[in-house]
Amino acid sequence: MSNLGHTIRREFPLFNDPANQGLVYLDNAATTQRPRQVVEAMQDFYYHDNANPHRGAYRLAERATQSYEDARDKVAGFIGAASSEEIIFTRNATEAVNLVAYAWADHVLQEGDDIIVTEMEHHSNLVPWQMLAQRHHASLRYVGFDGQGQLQLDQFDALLRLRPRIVAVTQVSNALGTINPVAEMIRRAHAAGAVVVLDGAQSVPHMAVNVTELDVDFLVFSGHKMLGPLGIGVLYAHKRLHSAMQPVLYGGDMISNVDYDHSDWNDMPWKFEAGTQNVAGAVGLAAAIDFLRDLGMDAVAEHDRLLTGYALEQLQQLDGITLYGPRRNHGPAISFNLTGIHPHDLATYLDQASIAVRSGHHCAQIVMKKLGLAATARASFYIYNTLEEVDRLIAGLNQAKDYFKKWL
Amino acid sequence: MSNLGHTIRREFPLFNDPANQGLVYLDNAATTQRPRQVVEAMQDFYYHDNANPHRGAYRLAERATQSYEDARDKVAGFIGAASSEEIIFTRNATEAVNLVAYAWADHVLQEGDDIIVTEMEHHSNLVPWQMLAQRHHASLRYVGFDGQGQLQLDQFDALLRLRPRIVAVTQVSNALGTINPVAEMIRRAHAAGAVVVLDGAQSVPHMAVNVTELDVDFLVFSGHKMLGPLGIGVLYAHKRLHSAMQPVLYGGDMISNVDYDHSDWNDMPWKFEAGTQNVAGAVGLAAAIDFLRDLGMDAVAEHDRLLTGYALEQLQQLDGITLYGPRRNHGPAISFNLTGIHPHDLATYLDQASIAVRSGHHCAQIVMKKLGLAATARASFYIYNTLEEVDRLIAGLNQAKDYFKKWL
Amino acid sequence: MALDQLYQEILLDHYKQPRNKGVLVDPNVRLELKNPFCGDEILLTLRVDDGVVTDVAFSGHGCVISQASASVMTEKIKGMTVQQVKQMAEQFSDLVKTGHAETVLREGGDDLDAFSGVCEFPTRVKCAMLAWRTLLQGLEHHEHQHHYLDDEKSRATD
Amino acid sequence: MALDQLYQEILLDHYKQPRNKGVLVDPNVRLELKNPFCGDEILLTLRVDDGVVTDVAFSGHGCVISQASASVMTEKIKGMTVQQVKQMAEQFSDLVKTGHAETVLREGGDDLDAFSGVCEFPTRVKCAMLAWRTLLQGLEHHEHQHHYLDDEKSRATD
Ligand SMILES: Cc1ncc(COP(=O)(O)O)c(C=O)c1O
Ligand SMILES: Cc1ncc(COP(=O)(O)O)c(C=O)c1O
Repeated sequence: MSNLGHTIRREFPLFNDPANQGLVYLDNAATTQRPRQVVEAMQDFYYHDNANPHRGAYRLAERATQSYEDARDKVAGFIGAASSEEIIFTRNATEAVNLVAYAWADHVLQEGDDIIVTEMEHHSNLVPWQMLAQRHHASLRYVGFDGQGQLQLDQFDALLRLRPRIVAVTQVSNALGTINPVAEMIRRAHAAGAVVVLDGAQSVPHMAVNVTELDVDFLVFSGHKMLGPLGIGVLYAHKRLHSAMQPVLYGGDMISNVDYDHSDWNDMPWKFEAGTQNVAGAVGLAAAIDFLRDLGMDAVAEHDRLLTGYALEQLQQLDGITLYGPRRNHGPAISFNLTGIHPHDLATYLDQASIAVRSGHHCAQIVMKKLGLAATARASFYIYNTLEEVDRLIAGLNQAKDYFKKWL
Repeated sequence: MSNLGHTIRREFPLFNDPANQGLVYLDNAATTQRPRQVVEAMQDFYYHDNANPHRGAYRLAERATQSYEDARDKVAGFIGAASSEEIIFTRNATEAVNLVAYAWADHVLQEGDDIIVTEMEHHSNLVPWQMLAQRHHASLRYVGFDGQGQLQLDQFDALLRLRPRIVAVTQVSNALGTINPVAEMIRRAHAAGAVVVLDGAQSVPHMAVNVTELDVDFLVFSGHKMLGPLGIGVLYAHKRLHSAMQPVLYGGDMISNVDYDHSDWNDMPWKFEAGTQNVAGAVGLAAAIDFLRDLGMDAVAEHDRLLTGYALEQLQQLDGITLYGPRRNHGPAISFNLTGIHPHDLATYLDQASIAVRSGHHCAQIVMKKLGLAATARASFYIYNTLEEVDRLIAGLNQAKDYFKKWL
Repeated sequence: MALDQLYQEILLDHYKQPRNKGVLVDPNVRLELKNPFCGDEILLTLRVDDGVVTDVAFSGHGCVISQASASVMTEKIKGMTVQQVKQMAEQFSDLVKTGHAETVLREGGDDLDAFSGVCEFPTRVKCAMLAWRTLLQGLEHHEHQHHYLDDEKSRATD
Repeated sequence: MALDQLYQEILLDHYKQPRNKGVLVDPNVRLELKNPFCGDEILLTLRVDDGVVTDVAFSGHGCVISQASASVMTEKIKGMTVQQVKQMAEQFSDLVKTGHAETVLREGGDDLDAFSGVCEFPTRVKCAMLAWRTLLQGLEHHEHQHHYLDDEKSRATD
């Protein structure tokens, strides 16, 4: 198990590039690398089956359509959706959240309604709701988190008493590493009559997520954070919401009939996919799912846990470190700071040692405000990382402390 | 010159696939095939430079950012934009039109305003305006076309007297093959105080288009119709419009500051690019532009003209054929019907002879209504097509006539 | 040649002399559907009395496959119960997708069998199914309405 | 080591003992900017009298590069004309992007030269430029306002 990182690395050509020799890539929460299986699946599509899907009466177009719809079926299976109709392809998780806001929420929200988010949301699952609230004079309410980065569920319960229309919450935080008890939260939200939008950008890549078991209303995630290509994301929309959803982007396949003064729409899910779609992206995402399934999502989660546990243990021993987020049950993104070293300077130092970590607010400025910080450094792991790489990180941090000593 | 198709074909692996042996691909108005240079550019990005752009303080992220912004510069140069700020990456042309509607038009349109479109628009440059008009109780007005598929400019002039807010027009029709006099139309529209949205989906791939010379306000096009990848498109927005444009999708890079109750936006063009972008797609589009520039857009246009001219000449000689669109100055998409053979049956027959043509309404149902048709067959050419392939098409049509004789 | 498997003589017959072409004067089921990708349209009118299809007609335009399929369908379903119709639709769908079909269709006989070649032409499955999809949706609306009326009635007598 | 080129001793000095840190009591130029990608913030206050920067202060927080750059900048521009400041900003931008700079900067002297190592770290260019971008935008607003006031005045005397 601890060897997963070693054995699997070979499949990722980026790590074999001489220019990236010795690279310790620890920015997986931002985007992952791609195994050759994913890139080759896209290449195969372009070199053998490429055509504009859905509309051609010739065989090549049929193969393209099949590739696209097979990818949709694969996504549906991967997250346990009841039907492929519930899978809408988007550009990324961000667009998927916005689509929920424009396609559904704009049609049901009323003045004075409440929308619940949490203080640990990524901007992508926060600002769309902020703007929605502004458009409808609705109230945006925040569930806070405690010193361990855990959501304050008593606040959540109190807010549910307002009978909010929408609850938008992330399953795993990219800034704190918190894994939220979303199954329970969904149950309570539903009991209060709310519709739940789950941000799976950091969960779907790392653990088995089953929308039917969760009984979630909407789930969003991005292909590029789970070995898949850039430019493809997913909105899962439970069938019960379909009739209340209206198209947002118009043109191309999403249409069934156009007349001079009005038009009619195609069926789900195509009515939300306007214009020529990123078929190669969907094909690449399907290949990524195959890759992850071959490993098994439990093995993926186990590897994350191994690395994260070891990293937390080692990091804690560094003098002058502050770790943000939970002590236990920590997701694979670890935010921290070293006293007196700005995370930006730290990242530059580590980069010179070929260690790629993120520094900044991680698109979670509310988290930073709450912690009274401008920025943190963040190391985030995935299947190709190894325990030795964690050691490299720790060594790098020790050297950085030494280097910046005189700046303190 | 007449050999361009032959020499260039080698660079397109799809044509070398045994499964596609002898394939005559004549559905280029729907999507083109990709040269290996484009697919390899994307692969190179994934295998050497992949990271989440804009936000990382490490070198890999810097290379990713550079790749993305270089691609933007290349697009700007290709269409003669004054600055890269004017280039917004989208998923496709369809999304780009919708973005104009939501980001700009929704903020300036007033009840009773007029919007001019033409009867030959693709649904993607029609339905967004139809819906915009519905939202604002504005009037959508159509410029008709004559028996030769030419816009009726006298109608256009008459409509301009209403001092419309918006004129949306395609430069080249995908359904009729008409090449519209857009330079002159833009001049007249500006004189009437209108803002012009130009649909370049069928022009940018086929001819030199210079936004500065045209002085156009907005231009949209898709990468996949010009040798580039699926999942990447472009909105050119003239600088003079920027201050009136508001973001549509929220989250990720498009933000500069987030607070509990409000947020501020990043600068142009990023403020319209929410979430992680399709960097590989942009890189692939840049490679496609390099490929086209190496050929020279004049050579591309010349090759189109050669094939289109020859095809029209040959098609005219077929008994029972009806050709739609202009007699002369015809773009590289040719719509036609054979008496008594439904285009869908015709496409199936041709497909059996490995000739891929499109049949249907080509997402231009108003054109079909106007012509009193349900559908046409369409052959559309690009740089890798040859005169021999036109001969194959003609032979195929003759055989089809023979095959379906008894069904007449 | 595969093409001859698609364009069988029986289809030719139905295409040239479509059965039940037109519009019923007094239908209680009426639905128009469009194949969004080729523009083909069909208008189906039916009379369903006591759960049995007593009359049916189709109009519209389209390719050989969609027109012949509509013609064959109207011929087959007349006199059938709604239940039987639904079963046949499912079997027909299997047939055009896979080339094989179950027993009910066997009883339906030769004219339906003539669509077994469609499975080699996946892009044409939609054409073959257009009339049947219209039929199923029309019947669904009808049942809905029916139930609704029943409900109204029962509530009225409450 | 390239890192030592970035983190030069002179920067250390400015970072540990920032010059002109604080907020002016009576500024006529005031602007706050944020580096959206790292969260660094700077608040710049200036007095510009008759086209000359007579006083300046900065506050905020950020990395070594952005803080040292702000400190050096405030030291350099005091006493300069707005025109000179703009020229220097351009030169400085060249310096941090390419490692080379033109004559004006030479006259500016050693402390600015210490930023020549930034060019090896493209992701840090934004840090080095933050204070200067804020300055330029602040001056632009000021001029705008100024012109506007001038216009008002001339209209008033018309
Ligand atoms: C004239 C025209 N406009 C717009 C589009 C839409 O392009 P896309 O599907 O790439 O968004 C097309 C392509 O079908 C087109 O031909
Ligand atoms: C929790 C979370 N939500 C949403 C997103 C947005 O993903 P994308 O940029 O792919 O749209 C991210 C990625 O940064 C994330 O970490």
